[in-house]
Amino acid sequence: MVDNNKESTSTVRVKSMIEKNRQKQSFRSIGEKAVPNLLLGIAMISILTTIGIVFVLISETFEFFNRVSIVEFFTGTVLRPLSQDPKFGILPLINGTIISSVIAMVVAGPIGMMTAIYLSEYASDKARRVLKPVLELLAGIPTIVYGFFAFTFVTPFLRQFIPEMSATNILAPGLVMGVMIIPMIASLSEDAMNSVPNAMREGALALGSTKLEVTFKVIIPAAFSGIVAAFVLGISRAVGETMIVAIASGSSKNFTFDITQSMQTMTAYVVEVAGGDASRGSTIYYSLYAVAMTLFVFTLLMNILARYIARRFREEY
Amino acid sequence: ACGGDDTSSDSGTETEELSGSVVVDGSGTVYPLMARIAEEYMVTEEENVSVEVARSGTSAGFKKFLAEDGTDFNDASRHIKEEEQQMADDLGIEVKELKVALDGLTFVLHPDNDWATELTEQQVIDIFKADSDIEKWSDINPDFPDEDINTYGPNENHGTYEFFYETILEEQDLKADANLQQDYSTLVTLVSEDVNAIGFFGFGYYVNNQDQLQAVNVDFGEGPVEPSLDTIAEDGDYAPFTRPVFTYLNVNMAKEKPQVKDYAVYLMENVNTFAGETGFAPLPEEEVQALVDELKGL
Amino acid sequence: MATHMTSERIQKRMKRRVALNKGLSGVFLLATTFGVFVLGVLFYQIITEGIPYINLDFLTGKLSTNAERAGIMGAILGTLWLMAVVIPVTIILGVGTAIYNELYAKQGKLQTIIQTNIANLSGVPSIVYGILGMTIFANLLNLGSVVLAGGLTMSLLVLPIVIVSSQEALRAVPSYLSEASIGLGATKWQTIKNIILPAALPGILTGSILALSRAIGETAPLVVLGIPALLLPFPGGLFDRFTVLPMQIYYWTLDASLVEEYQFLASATIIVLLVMLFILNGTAIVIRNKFQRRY
Amino acid sequence: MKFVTDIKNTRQEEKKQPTKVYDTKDLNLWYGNTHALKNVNFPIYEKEVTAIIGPSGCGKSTFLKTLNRMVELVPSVHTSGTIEYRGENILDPNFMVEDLRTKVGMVFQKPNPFPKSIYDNIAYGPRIHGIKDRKILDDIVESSLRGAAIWNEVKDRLKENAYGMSGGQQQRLCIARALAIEPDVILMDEPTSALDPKSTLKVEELIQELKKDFSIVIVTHNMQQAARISDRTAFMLNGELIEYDYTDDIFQHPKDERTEDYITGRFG
Amino acid sequence: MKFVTDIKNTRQEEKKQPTKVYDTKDLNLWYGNTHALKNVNFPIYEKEVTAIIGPSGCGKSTFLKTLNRMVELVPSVHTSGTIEYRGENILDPNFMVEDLRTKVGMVFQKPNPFPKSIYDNIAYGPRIHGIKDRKILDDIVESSLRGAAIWNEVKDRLKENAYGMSGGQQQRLCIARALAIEPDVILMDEPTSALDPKSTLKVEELIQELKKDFSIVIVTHNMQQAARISDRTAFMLNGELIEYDYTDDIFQHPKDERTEDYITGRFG
Ligand SMILES: Nc1ncnc2c1ncn2[C@@H]1O[C@H](COP(=O)(O)OP(=O)(O)OP(=O)(O)O)[C@@H](O)[C@H]1O
Ligand SMILES: Nc1ncnc2c1ncn2[C@@H]1O[C@H](COP(=O)(O)OP(=O)(O)OP(=O)(O)O)[C@@H](O)[C@H]1O
Ligand SMILES: [Mg+2]
Ligand SMILES: [Mg+2]
Ligand SMILES: O=P([O-])([O-])[O-]
Repeated sequence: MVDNNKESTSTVRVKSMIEKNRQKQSFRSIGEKAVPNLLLGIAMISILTTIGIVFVLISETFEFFNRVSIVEFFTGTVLRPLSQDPKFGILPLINGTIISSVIAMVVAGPIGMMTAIYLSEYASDKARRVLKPVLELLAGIPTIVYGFFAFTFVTPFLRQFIPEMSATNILAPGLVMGVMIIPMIASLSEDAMNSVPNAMREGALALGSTKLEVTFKVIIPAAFSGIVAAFVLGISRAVGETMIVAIASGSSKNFTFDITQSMQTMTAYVVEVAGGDASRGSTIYYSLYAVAMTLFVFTLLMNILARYIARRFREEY
Repeated sequence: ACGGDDTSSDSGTETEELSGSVVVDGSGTVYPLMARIAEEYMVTEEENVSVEVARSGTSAGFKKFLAEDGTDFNDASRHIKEEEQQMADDLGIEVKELKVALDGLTFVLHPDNDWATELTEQQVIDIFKADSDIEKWSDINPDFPDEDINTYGPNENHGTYEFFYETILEEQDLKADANLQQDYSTLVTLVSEDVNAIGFFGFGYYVNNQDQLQAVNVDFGEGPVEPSLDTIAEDGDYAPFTRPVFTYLNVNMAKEKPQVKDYAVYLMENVNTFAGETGFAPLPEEEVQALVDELKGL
Repeated sequence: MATHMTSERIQKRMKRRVALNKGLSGVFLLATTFGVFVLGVLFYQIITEGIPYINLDFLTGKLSTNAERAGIMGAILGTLWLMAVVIPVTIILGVGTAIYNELYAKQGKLQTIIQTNIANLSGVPSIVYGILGMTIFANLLNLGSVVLAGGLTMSLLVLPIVIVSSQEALRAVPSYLSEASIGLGATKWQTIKNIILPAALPGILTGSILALSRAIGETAPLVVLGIPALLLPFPGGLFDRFTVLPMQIYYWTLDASLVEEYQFLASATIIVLLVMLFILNGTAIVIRNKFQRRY
Repeated sequence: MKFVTDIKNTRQEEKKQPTKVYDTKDLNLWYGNTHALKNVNFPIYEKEVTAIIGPSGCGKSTFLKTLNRMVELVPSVHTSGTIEYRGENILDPNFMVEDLRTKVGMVFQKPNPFPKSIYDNIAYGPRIHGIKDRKILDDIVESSLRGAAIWNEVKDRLKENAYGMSGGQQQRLCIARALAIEPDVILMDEPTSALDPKSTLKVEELIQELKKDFSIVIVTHNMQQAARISDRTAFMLNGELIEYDYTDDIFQHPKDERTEDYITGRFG
Repeated sequence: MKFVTDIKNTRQEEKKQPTKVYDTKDLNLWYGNTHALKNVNFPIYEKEVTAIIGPSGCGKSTFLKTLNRMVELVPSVHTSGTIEYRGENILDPNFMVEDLRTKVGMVFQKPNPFPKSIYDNIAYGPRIHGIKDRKILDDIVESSLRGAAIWNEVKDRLKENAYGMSGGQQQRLCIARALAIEPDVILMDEPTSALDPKSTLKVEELIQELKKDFSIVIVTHNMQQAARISDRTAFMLNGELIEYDYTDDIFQHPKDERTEDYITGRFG
């Protein structure tokens, strides 16, 4: 079954050809050396830009705090950047940011979680194949569209039930932001639940558990860190969301807790100021960096926290 | 964009075909008028010149105008301020003020508001002023609803704010809870959906939204005056709240870039044509013609 | 062994447990369809408002202050130009960095820090990138709000996403494939070029397309860059001023108080933007399915 | 290997047919279009160890999982035929699987404790069945762990996570977990294949112990193991039950040629 | 089982010691802190089949992968001792691994064809070594596929993707791929463990054929297989080489008790 003639003829040829090629194969060593260096160069660009981001933010923020005391910035409840007598208290923005994020999470948390449970534990393959792309679609819609939706549809709709609600308010964008975040929470939590080995499910089912018990007593505890990480990332996303609030929550710098009123978030402040007066050198210009830096640090901390939780509390199975 | 073929050589007025860009920023009040003219210019006159119109507000616009490589025009709903003029001098920018039209500062209400449609000048001022006795509608007249008055207006980026603050309030502070916004559209929506609202902005934003808003007829001492193109015109009855609106030209740019000068001339030749349709009262022809001649001479 | 599992008790409970399971599974399904429902409402609203305004003139016309004449060709071209910058920059930088990180870099503390940093950057709000773009491209390099500045800003924004997803795609190539190649005496780069990259390509493409669609839909960074509200000429090069579909939607939403029809133009523009995104995402899904791992 | 010979002796004595726990009749099972079990007829007797052997993919695990309907977790599965458990057909869709699985415990190839404490692992089953009383739970935990011959090793660390234990301990913990709800039958799918020789020996001894109280079905790929611990052995091939008999007979006088081929190591 | 006996005969005749291809001396290997190979001394002879057996985790694959330095793909690996291949110490950091791996082919446990056409799979090796000529490549593809006894099955579908083949065909394709660069030694890591009995037989027959031209080292967990096809067998346990001898001797008169325990199925 082995054609020996054929093989022996080519044996001599191939072996020696390879041998010969190997001698003169400097071209390979060039590729071997050049490519990693080229790639290193490219990687350095990426890495340097990331360092650049931090550097720009820090240096300009520093300039801002030369002009406005850091204490006033972080404790002031009055934000009047454009006034003759400007005040740069960031608390109204932080307040607006927290409130909108809380509203978003109140929507996205439970619904996202239940969606994850359904997709991971209950849905048939077919249902999952239909529902997941729809959720992905929801996640892929540009936020400007959500902003438009919040402003032209959700607010007018809500005002039928809450007549005293303002035309720009934090509630509608918060709710819409929640819808936007559902897919993220759902899919990350589902990933976490999916990565609990089937052996756990089988073990529990074999003891006579219902699916519900398996989910709540075994799967969710086992995937808990992943689920918490999903929530933290969801919050971070809500905090960083810009266009929905910029369009639908107006630009009042009220320090209030009334969710039917207009409030401004950190992100919306940046849009307002940069869209209007962003001429270099003014204090208000530098305030952009201070706010952006606050946002950056906040989301960074959230991301690190999420990562830490996911790693530190990862169950070993 | 498409460049190449010589489309304007037959017009005879120019020796060379113009291209390049003209950058306009500034007043949101004047924006509709300026955008309208810019579009007309690009569509009918100079295809290859790009006139970009932004509207970050008068004050914000001046900051972009008074900078190296700044904008070519700055639309303004108030006069240039002394410190701004000073800055221009420091930078060596020669600034030319072009008065383009008249605008009436209009106070607007929710359409269902049937009590405050006529107010005196003083009442209007008291409603917005920081330390006044008027907090509720009923503070003006016990027959009015016992509800808080919600005040709205453009933020400090805007000339409209400054005109109101400097000329009408005579530099007394606005109420601290006044809802000041960057975008006029937001203001329109806010007022149109708040029965207890009163807001102010240029006449143009009112005429375009008459179905959602009603204007306050202001009594300057001789009976209530409704703001309209006629009353806000020069020497009209609405005069106390009428203000000229401008665009400021960077003359250095006009000298440097032929398209800027050309556009400036076109602009002044056509302002009166488009003023009415965008909600402004036109200026006397002679006044405009004088500016056209000055510009041609640059 | 003592008996604790007395049968009647367990039987009684069992029925309750099974019923509860059934009931809640319905609730979970309901929650899952909530997203679908909202999507439906959103589409319904946008389509009923926007469809009547979509016609050839709208798609190919220039911008105008007159709602009847307004067209979005400029914004469509601007979006395409933006892609023309974002695609090469992110693919070269993103995939190059991913290959280096995943296949060449020595694992160590520094590498971990870099990896974490990149992953964290993908969670930084887009508005922060806008500020960065404004500082570097508009202010320092004095590019103004031109295609190149917008494109580079967007590239920065999606770069971490491309890097992370490409690294994942590279990692997903089973090690036995590269082992087979190395076992034949292939060098590292030969293995990468001939085996790993082709196998990871669908994953890399899918990730890149999704990142690209993110770049197309983003608005906030461009607002910060100061895109003008009225811009008639079509962009024709990297140094031309431009606008994109989301900016057009933004301005028309804001200006709905100036001219009522602007809201409908915004809806029509949203439809165009969504169609573009669906085509892109659809392509990603097709690629993912067609080249689904055959190993 | 003392205990092995002991068993063989007892086994001979018991050759009077005991009660059937399960009676499988004409069972067919498909995964989608794959016909994984073909006309299987397979009784299982009370308080015996029944071993199932056969090459990889022959359907051993599938059959085992059919006995507590865990096989249904694969959505494409469908079956024909009947499996009677204590006289009731468990394949009847109205049969409540939770009930069945409470009575039929299962031990898997890879030890799969829950990522909880040792105590909570054992208490899991009783708790879902509504037993909340701490004293009773303590009782159950202790007796189950004793039953699985692991009490002495873990009694001082009941609060520790189960994943801190060795593989062999984990497997015995899983057996204890199954014992905690006092099953009637215990199904085991290659329970020692992930274990080292010493742990294997312990589990094998344990199975011998458990036989006194439970009926045990065990799948194994280790023929020596089947020979050591089972009373009866079934040989499967390609989804068919080729031969089923007393273990001694199967290993010493296989009737089917394929059984012989397999036992002598011609394939696998 | 005709061919098995045939081989046994030839093997006896060959008992004159042939040339050593490899000579491993005092090899130690660590994965990080795990000491995976302990003082291994292990010669490998030309044109013989050397089998390595031992329980899971004993270091069989690790040793095999050390022979072509593939083990270095795990970054934490470090070694001591020497492995001489044809007189040169391949563990010397200056030794060019690509060279070594060109001469030492490898076949893995799971068939791992590239996701390319059958033709391109075979041509891959020659191509990376600079052979571009289409005619020569055609030649190589044919002779390698013939050498791996699969030519007739695939000659009409050379352009088709390799993943359309059965597992057994894929494994022979992988062998053909290794043959295409005409190695000196072929290392095989449980090459039949993922295959059905029929394909296993084919591959075993092929190994017998290949022995004429190549030196073969094969790791297997199937002792019958080692007995059937190898000339010498090494038994490893916990990273140590316990016993290494002619296959007949190992299986019939193991010197070490642990070897005997393993061969008689006491563990694994
Ligand atoms: N989830 C599944 N989907 C489709 N086919 C399956 C599935 N599980 C098993 N099969 C098929 O059913 C047949 C029997 O599989 P089963 O797992 O019962 O074999 P086994 O005897 O337990 O093998 P092993 O010894 O490898 O565990 C095999 O052909 C297998 O490919
Ligand atoms: N990449 C690795 N990193 C760390 N330890 C490893 C790695 N690969 C193998 N080991 C360890 O080295 C030892 C030997 O493993 P090896 O894979 O060589 O065993 P084997 O005899 O081939 O086993 P099997 O029969 O299961 O394939 C084991 O203890 C294993 O845990
Ligand atoms: Mg199995
Ligand atoms: Mg191995
Ligand atoms: O936008 P303004 O006209 O108020 O500056």
